[in-house]
Amino acid sequence: MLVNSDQIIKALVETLQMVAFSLLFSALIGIPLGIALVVTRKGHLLENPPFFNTLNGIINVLRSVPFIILLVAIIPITRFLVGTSIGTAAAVVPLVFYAGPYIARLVENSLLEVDHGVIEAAQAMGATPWQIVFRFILPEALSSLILAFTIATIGLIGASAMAGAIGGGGLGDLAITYGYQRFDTKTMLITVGILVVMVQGLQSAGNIAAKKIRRR
Amino acid sequence: MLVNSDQIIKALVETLQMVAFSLLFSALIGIPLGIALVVTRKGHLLENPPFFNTLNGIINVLRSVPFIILLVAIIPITRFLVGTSIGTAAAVVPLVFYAGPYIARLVENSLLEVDHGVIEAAQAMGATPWQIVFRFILPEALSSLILAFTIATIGLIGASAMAGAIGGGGLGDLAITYGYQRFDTKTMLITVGILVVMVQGLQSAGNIAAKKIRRR
Amino acid sequence: KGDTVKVKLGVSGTDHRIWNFVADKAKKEGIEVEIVTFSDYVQPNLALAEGELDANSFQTVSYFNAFIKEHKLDLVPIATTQIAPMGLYSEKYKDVKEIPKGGKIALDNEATNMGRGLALLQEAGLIKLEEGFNGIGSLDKVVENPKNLEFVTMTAGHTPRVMPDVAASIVNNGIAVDAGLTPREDAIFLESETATPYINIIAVREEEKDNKTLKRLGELYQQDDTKEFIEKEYKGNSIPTFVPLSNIGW
Amino acid sequence: MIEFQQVRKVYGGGGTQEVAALDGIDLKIDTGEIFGVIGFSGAGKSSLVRCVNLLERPTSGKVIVDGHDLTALSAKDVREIKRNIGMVFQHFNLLNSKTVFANVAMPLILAKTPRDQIKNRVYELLEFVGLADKADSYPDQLSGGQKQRIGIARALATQPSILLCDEATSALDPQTTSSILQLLKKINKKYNITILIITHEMSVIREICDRVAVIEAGKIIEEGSVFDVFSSPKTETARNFVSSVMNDRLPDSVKELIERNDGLNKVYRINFVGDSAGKPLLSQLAKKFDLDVNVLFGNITELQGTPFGNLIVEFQGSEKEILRALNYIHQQNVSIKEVTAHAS
Amino acid sequence: MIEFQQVRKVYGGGGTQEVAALDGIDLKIDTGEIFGVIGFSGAGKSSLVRCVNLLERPTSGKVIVDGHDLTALSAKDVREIKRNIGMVFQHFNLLNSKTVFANVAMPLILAKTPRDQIKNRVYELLEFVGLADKADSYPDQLSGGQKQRIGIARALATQPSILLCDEATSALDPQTTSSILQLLKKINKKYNITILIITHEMSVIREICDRVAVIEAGKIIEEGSVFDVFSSPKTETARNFVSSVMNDRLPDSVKELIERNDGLNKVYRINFVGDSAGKPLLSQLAKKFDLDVNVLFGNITELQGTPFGNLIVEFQGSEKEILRALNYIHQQNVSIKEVTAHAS
Ligand SMILES: Nc1ncnc2c1ncn2[C@@H]1O[C@H](COP(=O)(O)OP(=O)(O)OP(=O)(O)O)[C@@H](O)[C@H]1O
Ligand SMILES: Nc1ncnc2c1ncn2[C@@H]1O[C@H](COP(=O)(O)OP(=O)(O)OP(=O)(O)O)[C@@H](O)[C@H]1O
Ligand SMILES: [Mg+2]
Ligand SMILES: [Mg+2]
Repeated sequence: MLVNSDQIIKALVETLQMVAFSLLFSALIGIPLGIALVVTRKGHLLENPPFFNTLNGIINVLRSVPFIILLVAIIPITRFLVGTSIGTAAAVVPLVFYAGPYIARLVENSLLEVDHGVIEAAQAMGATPWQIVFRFILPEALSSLILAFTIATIGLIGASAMAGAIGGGGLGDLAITYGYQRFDTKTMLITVGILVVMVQGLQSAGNIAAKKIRRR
Repeated sequence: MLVNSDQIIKALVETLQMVAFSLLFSALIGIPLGIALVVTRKGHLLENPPFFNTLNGIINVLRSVPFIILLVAIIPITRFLVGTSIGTAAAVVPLVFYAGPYIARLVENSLLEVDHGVIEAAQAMGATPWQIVFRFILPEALSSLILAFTIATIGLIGASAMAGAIGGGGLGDLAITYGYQRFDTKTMLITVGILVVMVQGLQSAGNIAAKKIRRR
Repeated sequence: KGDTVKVKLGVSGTDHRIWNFVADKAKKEGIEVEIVTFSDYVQPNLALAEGELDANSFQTVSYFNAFIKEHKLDLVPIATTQIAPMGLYSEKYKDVKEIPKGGKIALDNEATNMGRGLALLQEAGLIKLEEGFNGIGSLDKVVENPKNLEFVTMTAGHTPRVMPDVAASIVNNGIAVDAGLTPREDAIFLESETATPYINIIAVREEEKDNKTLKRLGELYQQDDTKEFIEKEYKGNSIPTFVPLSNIGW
Repeated sequence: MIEFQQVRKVYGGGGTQEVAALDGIDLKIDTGEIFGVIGFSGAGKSSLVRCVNLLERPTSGKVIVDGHDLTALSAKDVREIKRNIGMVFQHFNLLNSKTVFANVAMPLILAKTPRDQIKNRVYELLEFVGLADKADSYPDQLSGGQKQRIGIARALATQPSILLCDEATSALDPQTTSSILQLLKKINKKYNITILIITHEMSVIREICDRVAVIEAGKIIEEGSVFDVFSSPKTETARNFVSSVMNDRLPDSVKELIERNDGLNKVYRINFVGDSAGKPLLSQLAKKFDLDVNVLFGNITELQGTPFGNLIVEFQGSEKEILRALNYIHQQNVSIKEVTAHAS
Repeated sequence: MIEFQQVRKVYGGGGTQEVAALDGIDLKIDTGEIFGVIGFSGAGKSSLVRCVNLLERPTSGKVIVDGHDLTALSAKDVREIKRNIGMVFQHFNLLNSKTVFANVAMPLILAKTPRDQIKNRVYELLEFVGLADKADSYPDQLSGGQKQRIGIARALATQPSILLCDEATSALDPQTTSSILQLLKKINKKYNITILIITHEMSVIREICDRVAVIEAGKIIEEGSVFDVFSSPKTETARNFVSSVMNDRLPDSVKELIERNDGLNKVYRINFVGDSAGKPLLSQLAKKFDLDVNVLFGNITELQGTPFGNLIVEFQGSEKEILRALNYIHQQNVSIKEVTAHAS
């Protein structure tokens, strides 16, 4: 084995940092975007076709660009935001650009499934669009949202491996550089093993939480 | 520009082939798995915790492995299935391994949102689990499924760019190898532009179809 | 005219210029070269060993040696091609000596390239590697690091892009050229031209090492017009290096 | 006050079939009134009530609430008005993700009511609808009628000045219905709130409405005080609705009796309205004339405090005596009509 | 035949509060019978009916359908039995993604009925529920009552031998209700199908049921033929339900009259059952005794072909005469009871 346990622990910490921070920021960006995609579409609360089309388009563009290219394309932004384009912190920026629009789509899909009757009840109470979203639509979609976020987080873990490509480090990077490029099967197995445990834990937590909340 | 239009057209065709075939096969795998994840969970039609846990676990493992590692790990399978481990056809296999479990999760999330009353109506009619799934749950979830598949297909386009690692070719690979590795901005812009158009078209089609089907 | 013979040749990256030139020559002799492009350095060797390729041409002999040893592959080189000197580049400093204590050095994370980079840094007097360094890079091979440099590893394509964020980057030749750098002028330190481990080769399966077609391909590569083509196209940033295999230890 | 001016609501179009659910509605509901709307299934009742809080935007025409033309107001102003309108939905529309407590509390939360006040108010409402013990349950743990009661509690939470009830008691048993209607009447009296009740149950109309409109195929075909509509329905539809609670359709046994009429007895329908019900008419007939009066069937009830009803009676006696008796009855200002085999 | 043996159904547990929705139900419904179940909201009616097709699995006890203990059968056998059971859901449970036609056709499709037969049958059913013109609409384009009618059509599609109706007419106006009930009665007669009707509307029970059970807090508290329960309800709950249709609660005007009793008049409730209603009792009283009889309020109707009702009458006359009259009435085998200010 070419790596020692310290390196693995360091990589684990890096992965956790990358995923946690990028999840946080992409949720902060993706949730409002997803909400906006829902409420500005035709026939909805704040119908606004130009806004919807623009937003929809931007998200599509971001979703079209292969990750590695996205990573390079936004280096100036990354540098502006974190002061450098390398390292774990810098990896968070492209991950957010990758996961933000992705989460927006997942959120959009979940929110569209909310029963229209509930929204009508909210409108009848004179709730503001803001209240309708936060007091009615989001709580009603919560269970589906949790599963969507589980899916997105696992996707982020995968993407974080690629972010290792720019010196972000992390378990995925360790698996690739040692396991894949240096044929260090043991390192690969260990790192992938840790990833599997993480994903398994995450998915189980997501399932349990979603089940608890889903009132059916 | 380092590439000519023939190369771009070839890459476009490769991308379309890769995405179309891998979408086809991952849907063929992902939909049944997604259905199985729903109906075998606790309290559902064909409750079967051991089966559910096994399936859930396998999907988690596949979802945990970074794509590039997955690509290598399944080379024997690829070779067995397509007779070679390189080229566009060979790229389809790891893409299916990547997208199949992913689609399963998206399908799972969509199906779980189907109104329980409809399932009860089906049960009361004496429908078989098979009929319940195909005649009731899937049609009711169709609109959400369409959006889920739109999300998955766009994800596949992104992943197909990585398939360049095994000589799969395609637009994403062209963008990466020329745009990224060779600093050929023009090629990158053209290829990404084509990808954007593809994604935009796909998403619009998805939105329209989902809206048409969503009876709300 | 006899039947054309097909040869499947694996390359990595996108630069087929030389091979397109060679393939044109080969075609006239009834050899049809199909170039298969890979975007990484692992698959072309594995595919060759499995018989899915007839030859590949993308790697240095050093990488090749390490790879076949690790994987116990029966591959052999049949000809040398060129050498592309790796360099140390910096946006901030004009000389190696100016690199400050604790400065960051961007390095390709791929094993042999990293080894090559570390060797370059040793040559530049920045660090010292362990006794009998085998050219396979990993950071624990560094035994002395007086400036306490921090090494940041990443994919090769990224090393020129992060130059604003680091003290200096070690950049592969091909990538440096594509990134708009001129190794001979811009590098603050360049690999010596005789770095034999980094001579590139054409590799084939052992049992085919006497295959006439493949041998002929090597010969076509080593002809003078190819040499002129390379020198003209690459303006000295890629140096045709046609030496006997024995020079590189085969 | 709620006023409809030439309101039309057309669903569909653009490919799908057009349905004119409301077809030129003119209606005025005064402040403090309890107004009922009846009509067959699909007549347009829900569409009508949903126009009052703009859940459906009228295709044309105006809906004026408290002097404001809703369709002309800004979204913000409309919201302001809606805050003052409570609505009980036909399909409940509860939040499945929230407890019963949170569902009822929702309008109060939206209105930024202080927390402790919310708690008191919600328990008061739940107590009233008899579901205080279900405060922590979720809607999917409730029976149909329980859900409906939560919907009612929610609509009342903010003490709105207008209450819209779309089949608010359709899932409730008579007692629960009655207690809910009593409450509505009480708050109507106490706070002078306007209540618009959509229902297909005439008993609901009878129990609490002041005025009633009959809607059919998107048009108001009859309108008037409950007493007028019940005592003299002008349209066939209204008559049908009235008879559903007045129980004045002849049962088969009576029909048979009429059919095998032997000439010696005749069957009459006597309508009592107001005072006339108070007079011992039947016994006086028996005393004054040589005939027997037999009550076959019928119903005397009270409508808005006035006795009201009809009886199907059989007069047994000679034709002459019966004629004399009829004469007498006419003098008493009581409406009487012979029932033949072919009329109902 | 449907038989419940000591059926208990407990919801919740494991953290949440336990609710015993059914608490030891014993019930036998014969083949070809129309059986009604009434009860307050939340009494357990839906839970009861949902046990018949195992939508709820009893916590304990047995549900026996056509001789098979459902809880002991394999899933496949249960499905086989369910194919023969139609169900109308309280909340309709239509497929939103399918047209009205497809919704009604669904049970036929499941049963692999040939395509052209499906078409005929579905249009026949839609015609019947009055919605043939909505065949291509989607459920979200329907009114509440229209949805319910689709649910009814769907339940009848395969001509099941058992029909379960959970508040199948709660969203329908009286006429539509009546026509649906007539249809149920017709198919019951024609195909001898067993119908279990859950309702809170006593008028539904009165109109078509043979027998009725009253459920309260998960227990059957009364059971009997419709006639028996209507004419002599044994429990307070049954009495309440009966009075909801029999209109026998005293209106305020009558109560006032009783309260300001001046001693000269007395108010009685006379119950007519069967033949006694056919006699000209009141007029004979007037003739035979020196008193005036005034019908204040009341109701005579027909129950399963038998006249049945009660009248609140006022006797005006001397105490002696009234006593004599009462005596006479008792001899006629008619039940009479004085109404005092404190009894209802
Ligand atoms: N899934 C559930 N979890 C917990 N409690 C439940 C559940 N379903 C029903 N209950 C409770 O069981 C009792 C009986 O419910 P049921 O639905 O059988 O009543 P019902 O007689 O049909 O009433 P309604 O006329 O209002 O429809 C109610 O108190 C209800 O709250
Ligand atoms: N969204 C819609 N799209 C198309 N048609 C509709 C829509 N909503 C209602 N309709 C139609 O409009 C008519 C009136 O519907 P509405 O819901 O107002 O009836 P209703 O009087 O409330 O009936 P019910 O008593 O059955 O609830 C019906 O024929 C119905 O099919
Ligand atoms: Mg309605
Ligand atoms: Mg119920």
